[in-house]
Amino acid sequence: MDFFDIISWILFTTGGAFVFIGGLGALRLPNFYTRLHAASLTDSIGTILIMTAIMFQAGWSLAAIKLITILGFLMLTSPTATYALANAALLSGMKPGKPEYDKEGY
Amino acid sequence: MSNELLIVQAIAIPLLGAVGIVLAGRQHPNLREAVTLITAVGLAGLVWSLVPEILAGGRPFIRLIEFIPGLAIEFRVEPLGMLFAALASLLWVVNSIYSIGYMRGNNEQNQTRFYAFFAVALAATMGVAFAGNLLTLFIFYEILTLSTYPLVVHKGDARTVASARVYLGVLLATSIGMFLPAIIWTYHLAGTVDFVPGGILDGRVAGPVVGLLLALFVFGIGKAAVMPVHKWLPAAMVAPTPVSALLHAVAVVKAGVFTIIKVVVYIFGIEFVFTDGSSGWFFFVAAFTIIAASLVALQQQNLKRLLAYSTISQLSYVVMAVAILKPLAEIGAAIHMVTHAFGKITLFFAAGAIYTVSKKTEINQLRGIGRKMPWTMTAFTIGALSMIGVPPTGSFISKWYILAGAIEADNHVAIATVVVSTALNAAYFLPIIYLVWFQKEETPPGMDHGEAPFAAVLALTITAGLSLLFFFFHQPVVELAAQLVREMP
Amino acid sequence: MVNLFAMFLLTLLIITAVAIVRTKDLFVAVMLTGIFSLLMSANFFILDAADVALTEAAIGAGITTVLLLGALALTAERERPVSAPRWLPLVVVAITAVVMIYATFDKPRLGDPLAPVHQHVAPWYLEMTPVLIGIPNVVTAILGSFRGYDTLGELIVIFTACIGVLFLLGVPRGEGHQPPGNGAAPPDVALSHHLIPRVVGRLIFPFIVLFGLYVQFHGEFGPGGGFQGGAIIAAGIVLYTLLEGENSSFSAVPRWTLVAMAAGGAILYGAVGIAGMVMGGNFLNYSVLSNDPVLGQQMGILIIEAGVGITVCGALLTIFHVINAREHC
Amino acid sequence: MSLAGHLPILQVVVPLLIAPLVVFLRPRGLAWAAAATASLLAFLIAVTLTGQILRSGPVTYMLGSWPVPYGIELHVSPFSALILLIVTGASTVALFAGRRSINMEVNNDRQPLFYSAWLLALSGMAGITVAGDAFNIFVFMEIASLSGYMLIAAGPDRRALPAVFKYLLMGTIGATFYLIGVGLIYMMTGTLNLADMEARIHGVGELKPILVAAGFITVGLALKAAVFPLHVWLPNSYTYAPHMVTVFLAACSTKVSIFVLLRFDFLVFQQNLVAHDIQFATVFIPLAILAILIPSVSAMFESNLKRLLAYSSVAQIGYIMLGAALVSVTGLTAGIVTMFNHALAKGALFLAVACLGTHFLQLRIENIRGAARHMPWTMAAFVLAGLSLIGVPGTAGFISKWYLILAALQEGSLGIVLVAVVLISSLMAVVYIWRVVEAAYFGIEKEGLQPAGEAPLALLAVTWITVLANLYFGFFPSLPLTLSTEAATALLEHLR
Amino acid sequence: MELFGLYHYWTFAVLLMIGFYAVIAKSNLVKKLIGLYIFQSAVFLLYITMDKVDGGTAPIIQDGVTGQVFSNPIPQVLILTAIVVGISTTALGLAIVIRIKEAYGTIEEHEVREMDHRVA
Repeated sequence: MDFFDIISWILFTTGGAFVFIGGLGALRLPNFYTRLHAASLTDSIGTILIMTAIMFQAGWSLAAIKLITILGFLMLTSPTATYALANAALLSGMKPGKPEYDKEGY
Repeated sequence: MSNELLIVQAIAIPLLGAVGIVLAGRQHPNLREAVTLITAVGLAGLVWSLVPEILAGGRPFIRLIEFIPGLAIEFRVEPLGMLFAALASLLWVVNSIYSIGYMRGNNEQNQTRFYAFFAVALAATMGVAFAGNLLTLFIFYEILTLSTYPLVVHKGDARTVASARVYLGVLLATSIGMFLPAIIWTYHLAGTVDFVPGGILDGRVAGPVVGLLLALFVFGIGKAAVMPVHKWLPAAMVAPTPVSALLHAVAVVKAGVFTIIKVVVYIFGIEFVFTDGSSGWFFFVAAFTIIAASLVALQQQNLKRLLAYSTISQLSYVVMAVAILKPLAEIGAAIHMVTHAFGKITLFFAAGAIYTVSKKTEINQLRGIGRKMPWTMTAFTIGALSMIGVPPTGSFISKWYILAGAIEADNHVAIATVVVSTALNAAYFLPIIYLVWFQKEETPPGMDHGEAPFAAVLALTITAGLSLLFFFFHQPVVELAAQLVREMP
Repeated sequence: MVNLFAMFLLTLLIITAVAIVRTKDLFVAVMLTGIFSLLMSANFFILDAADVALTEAAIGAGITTVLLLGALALTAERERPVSAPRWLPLVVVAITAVVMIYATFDKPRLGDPLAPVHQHVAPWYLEMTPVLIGIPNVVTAILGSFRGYDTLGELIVIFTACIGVLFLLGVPRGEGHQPPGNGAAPPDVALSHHLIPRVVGRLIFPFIVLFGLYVQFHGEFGPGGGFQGGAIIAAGIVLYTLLEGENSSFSAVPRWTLVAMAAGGAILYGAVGIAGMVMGGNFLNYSVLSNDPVLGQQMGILIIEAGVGITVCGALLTIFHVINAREHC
Repeated sequence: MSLAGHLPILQVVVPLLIAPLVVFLRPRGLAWAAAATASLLAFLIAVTLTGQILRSGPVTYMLGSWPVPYGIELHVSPFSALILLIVTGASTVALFAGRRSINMEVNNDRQPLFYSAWLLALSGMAGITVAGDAFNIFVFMEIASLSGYMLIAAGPDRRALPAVFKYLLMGTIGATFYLIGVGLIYMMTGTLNLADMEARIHGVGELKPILVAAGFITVGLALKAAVFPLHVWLPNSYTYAPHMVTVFLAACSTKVSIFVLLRFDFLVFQQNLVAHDIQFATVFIPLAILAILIPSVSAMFESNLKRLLAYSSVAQIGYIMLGAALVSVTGLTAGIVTMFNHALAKGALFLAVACLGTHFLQLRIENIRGAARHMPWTMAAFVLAGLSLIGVPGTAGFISKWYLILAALQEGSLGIVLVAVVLISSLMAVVYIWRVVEAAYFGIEKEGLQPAGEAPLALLAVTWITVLANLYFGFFPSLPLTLSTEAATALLEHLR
Repeated sequence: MELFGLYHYWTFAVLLMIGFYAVIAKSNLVKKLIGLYIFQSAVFLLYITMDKVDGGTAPIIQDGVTGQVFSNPIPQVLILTAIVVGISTTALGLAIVIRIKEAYGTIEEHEVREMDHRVA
C-alpha cells in the first residue's frame, strides 16, 4: 500500500511540524494568551494530523475505529482545557495584550 | 510427717503468718501480735524438730520445680543450714517479743506492714538456709533483700528514704552485678549449680580464673559486708532497732556469711579453692576488714553505728576463719555465727531499750545509766564482753576454735589479727561499760526514766542468758559444725 | 529506534524528578508529578507491561494528582526555604547510589531471554494458564488466581488507607456538628459556573464510565481488570464532582455507599475464598466452585475482579471526598 | 479438608474479614465486642496451631491449592508459632483490658474505624508471620504498617501526628528497601517462594546482586524493627499513641520485623553468601551493644513514663539482636525467648501505665508521686513487671537474661565484655524502674493530682493476669523455651 | 544493547536517589511525600525492567497465534499490587499532613519541631 504510506508520512511530517511550531510558540511568544494560543495549536491540528496518519498506517481495522474514538475524545477535551485555562487566567485578573516576562514558569 | 514436707512448711509457715498478720491488720493489734508470736514459736519448734535427724546424719531433700535442665528450685538440709535455720528461728521468737515492747513503746506507724514483712523476711531466711543449690539460694537472697527494704525505710522521712536507697542499691547492685553472673558462670563451667560436698568446680577450671570467680562471689554477696561493700550496713542504721537486730543478728548479715561459707565449701571445695595462689587475697581482705572496721568503730559516737562497724569486723572473723582452712577454724567459723548473733542481738536490744525510754542515741549520753536500767545494762555488758570474747561468754568458744585452727595452720597473720582485733574490741567496748556503770549521770530534769518495757527487758535478758549458757552447753552446736567439717572430703 | 525513544523517556523522567525536587512552588511540583507518572506509564508500555501502564496512568497520573491538589488546597502552596545546609542526606544518598550501581554489574542484561527470571516460574504460568484457567491475559490469571492471596491483601491495604483517611479527617475539627459532605453545602463549587467545561464534562462522563466498565470486565482478554476499571470509574466521578460540586455527586452516590463499596468489595473477595474452602478446596481455590474446574476458575476471577473494582472505586472516592470536604468545614 | 487443616489461613483471614464488617457496627460497644471476639478467636487458633506444631512439626498451606512455587504458600514453623502467640495474645489482652481507656482517648463515632484498623493490624502481623512467600510478606507488612500508623495517630496529643508521620516515612522507606531486595533476589533466582529461594539461591553465581539484596533487606527490616541507629521513630510514636495501642504495638510490632529479618539472613542469604554469619555478627554485635547501652542511658534521664519504657524497648531489641548476632544455638534461643519474655514484661508495664493513665493526664514521674497510696494494685503490678524487665529470678525476664549471659560466656574473652554490657544495662534498668517505684511509693503527692481511686476493674484484672503470666513463665518456661530452641536450631541448620 | 540495559537500571538508581534525597532533606512534608512517591515509582521501574524479553509482547495469549514471545508476567502482577500500596501510603500521609497543618498551622518539619520543643 505505497500510496497510503506516502500520504500517512506526509501527514506525519506536517503534524510533527505543527507540534514543533506550537512548542516553539509556547516558549517564545510574549504573553500568556498568545502562548496558550500557540500551545493549543499542538493539541488541535497537530494531533488530528498525526492521528489520521496513524489511521492510514493501521489500515481499515478495529484499531482505526479506536483511533477515531480517541480523536473524537481529544477534539472534545483539548479545546475545553484550553478554554478553561484562558478563562481561569482571565478571572484571576490577567489582562490580555500586555507582554509580561516576569512571571516565573511562563 | 516426712521431713521433706517439714522443709516446705518451714518456708510456708512464716508466709501464712504474714497473711494472718495482714488479715488481723490494724483493728486488732493484740490478735496481730499474737499471730506473730504463734508463728514464730511454731516455726522454731518445727525447725528444731529437724535437728535430731541432721545430727543423725540425715539429709532431707526436696525438689519443687525444675525449669531448665540442671536448674531447679530445690532444698537440702545440711548441718550448716540447720545451724543457721535453728539460730534464726530461735532468735525470731525473742525478737518478736522485743518488737512488741519496742514498737508499742515508741508507738510507731504501719506496725502491720512491719510485722508482715518481718515474717516474709524470715520465710526468705529459711529458704536461704535450706537452699539446695545456688539458684534457689539466690532467689531467696533477693527476696530477703526486697522484703527487708520496707522494714529499713519504715520511718519514711527523706533521710530514711535516702539511706534505704543506699541499702537497696548496694545489695541489689552487687547481687545482680556480680553474684548472678558468678552463678551463671559456674553453671556454664560445671553444668550444675548444686551444693555438692567437696565442690563442683574442681578440675573444671584453673588458674587466675578461680580467683576472679571467687572475687565475684565474695564481693557479690554484699550481705557479708566484706569491705569495700559494707556501706549498706551503717546506712541501714536508720531502721527501728528490732530491724537492726534482724539485720545484724537474725537474718541478713548471717545470710551473707552463711552464703560465703556454702560457696567456698560446697561450690569450690576447700582444698581446691586455695590450691593455686590466685585466691590468697581472700584471706587478707578478711583480715584487713576485721582491723579496719574495728578502727572505724573506735571513732564512732553514735551507739548503733559503733555496733554496726563492730558487726562488720565480726563478720569478717567468720570469713577469715573459713579462709584459714583448717577443720578447727571451720568449726570456729560456724560457731562464731551463733555466738556473735547472741551477743550482737543483746547489744542491739539494749540500745533499743535505752532509746525507747530515754531517746538517747549517743555514747556520751549514757553516763551512769546503769543505775536506772540495771537489767538492760547488765545484758549490755554481757553482750559487750561476748564481743570481746571474754569467758564465760559464747564468743570465747568460737574465738578459741578459730585461734586453734590458726595455730594448727601456723598462720601468723591470722593469730595476729585475732589478737589485735580482740584488743581493739576491748578498746571500744570497755570505755562504754565504764561510763555506764561508774560515771556520774547527768540527766536533764524532766527526762527521768526507769527500766525499759517488760517485753524488751525479757527479750534481752533471754539473749544475754543464751550467750552465757552457750559457754557451758555448746556441744550440740559444735557437733553440727563438726559434721560440716566431716562432709569435706 | 524504540530503544532510543525509551532512553529519551528515561532521561525525561530524571529531568522531571529533579525539577520536582528543585521547585519551591508546590503546585508546580504536583503538576510535574502527574507528568512524571505519565512518562513512567509510557515507559512501562514500552517494556511490554500493558496492564501496569494502564494502572499507573489511571491511579498514578490521575488520582494521585487530584489527591495532592486537594491536600495542597488545605495546607500550603509554597515551600519555605530552609537555612540549615543538608550535607548528611547527600552522603547517605550517595552511599546508597554507589551500592545500587555496584549491584547493577552482575545483573543479567535487559531483555535477555536466558535470564533466570524467565527460566524458573514464569514459563509455567505462560504454559499452564490456557490449560488451567483458559483466559488469554496471563497477568489477570496470576493476579486473580495463582497469586490471588496477594491481591486480596492489597485490596485490604487500600481499604485500610480509606478508613485511615476517614478516621483522620472524617470527623469535623470542632467536635459536635455532624461529619461534612452529607449536608453542609460547600459555598462555591469549583467549575460549576463555567458553562463549556460542564457541558463537555456531562457529554463525556458516561463514556468514561462506560470505558471503565469495559476495562473492568475485559480484563480477562486484554489489558485491564479491577484496579484499572475501578480507578477509571472513580476518576470519572471525580471529574463529575469537580464540575457539579459535592452535593450533586453525593446525591448521585451517597457517602455511606462509598464506604460500603470499599468494605463490600473486600468482603465479596473474601467470600469467594471462603466458598472455595466450604466446597472442599483450599482458601481461594476457584476450581471447586463449579464442576468444571476451568469454568470455576473463570467465574472466580470474574467475581473477585468485580470485588477489586468495587473496593478500589469506593475507597479512592471516599479518600477524595473526605479530603475535599475538609476544605469546607 | 478438615477445619484443622485450614488453621494457618484462618489465623489471617478471620480478623482480616471481620475488620470490614466492624466499620458498620453501631453503637460503639458492638464494634468493641466484635473486635475482641475476633482477636480472641485468633488467639485460640494460634494456641491450637502451636499445639499442632509441637506435636507434628511445621505446618504448610497452599493457597488456591496451587503447587509450590507457583501459588502462594503459608508456612508455620515453631518460630512463627511463638510470634503468633505474642501477636494475638497482646492484641487480645489489650482489647479486653482497654475498653474504658480507649473510650477516654478515641471519641465515639470514630471507634468502629479504630477497632477495624486494630483488627487489620492484627491480621497484617499474623499474615507476615505465617507467610511463606517473599512478596506476600511485603503486602501484609503494608497492611500492618498502614493500620499501625492510623492507630498511633489516634493519640489525643497533637504531638502524635508528627511522630506518626516520621514513622510513616521511615516505615515506607524500610518496606521499599525490602521490596528492592526481594526484587534483586527474584531477578537472580526467578522465584518468590521462600523455601524455593533457599533451594535455588545456591546456584546463583553472581554474588553482587545477592550481597546488595542482603544489605537492602537487612537495613529495611532493621528500620521497621527499630534496631538501634534506626530507632528514631519509635520513642515518640509509642509515647503519644493511645495507651492500649502502645500495649499492643510495643509487645509485638517490632518483633515481627525481627522475625522476618532473622528468617532472611539465616535461611536465605546464609545459603549463598560466603561467611554471611560472620558478616552478620560483625555488623550486629557492635550495634547491639550500642543499642543496649545508649537507650538505657536516655531512659534513666527520661521523666515521661511512656517514653522511658519506649527507650527500654529499644534496649531490649538490642538484647534480641545481640543474642541473634552470637550466631549460636544458645544465642539465638536467648534472642528469641527474649522476644517472648520482653513482650510479657513490657506489655504488663504498659498496661500498668495505662492504669495510671486513667487518672493522670500527664504521665510524668513528678506527677505520679504517691500514686501507690491511691492505686496500690496498679503500682504492685508495675513493680512485679519491672522486676521481670530487670531480670530478677522467678520472673520471665530472668530466663532470657540467663540464656543471654550463658550464650555470651560461650564466646570466650569477647563474652566477658558482652556479659558486662548486659549486666550494666540490667543495673540501669534497676535505676529507671526504681525511679518510678520510689516516686510512686515514697514521693510526696502533688496538690490536686491525687487520683480518685483504682483503675477500672477490667483493666486492672488483665494487668494482673499479664503480671502473673510473667511469674508463671519465670518458673515454668518450658513452652517458650522449647519453641525458641527448635526455632534456633532450624535457623542454624544451614550453618554446617 | 548492553549499555542500554544498564541505562534502565541506572535510571532506576538515580530516580531512587532523587526521591530518597527529597524524603530526607526536604523540610516540607508534602514535598517529602512526593519524594516518597518518586522513590516507590523507581522501584516499579526496576521490576518492570526485569520482565522485558527481546521481541516479546505483553503476556496476552491470542489463541491460534503460535511462537509468540511474551514478557514475564510476574513482575507486572507484583507492581500492580505495589502501585496500589503506593497510593494508599500517599493518601494516608496526606491525611496526616492535613491534620498537622490544622494542629500546628504549618507543614514545615523544622517549624513543627521548634513548636514541640517550646511545649516540652
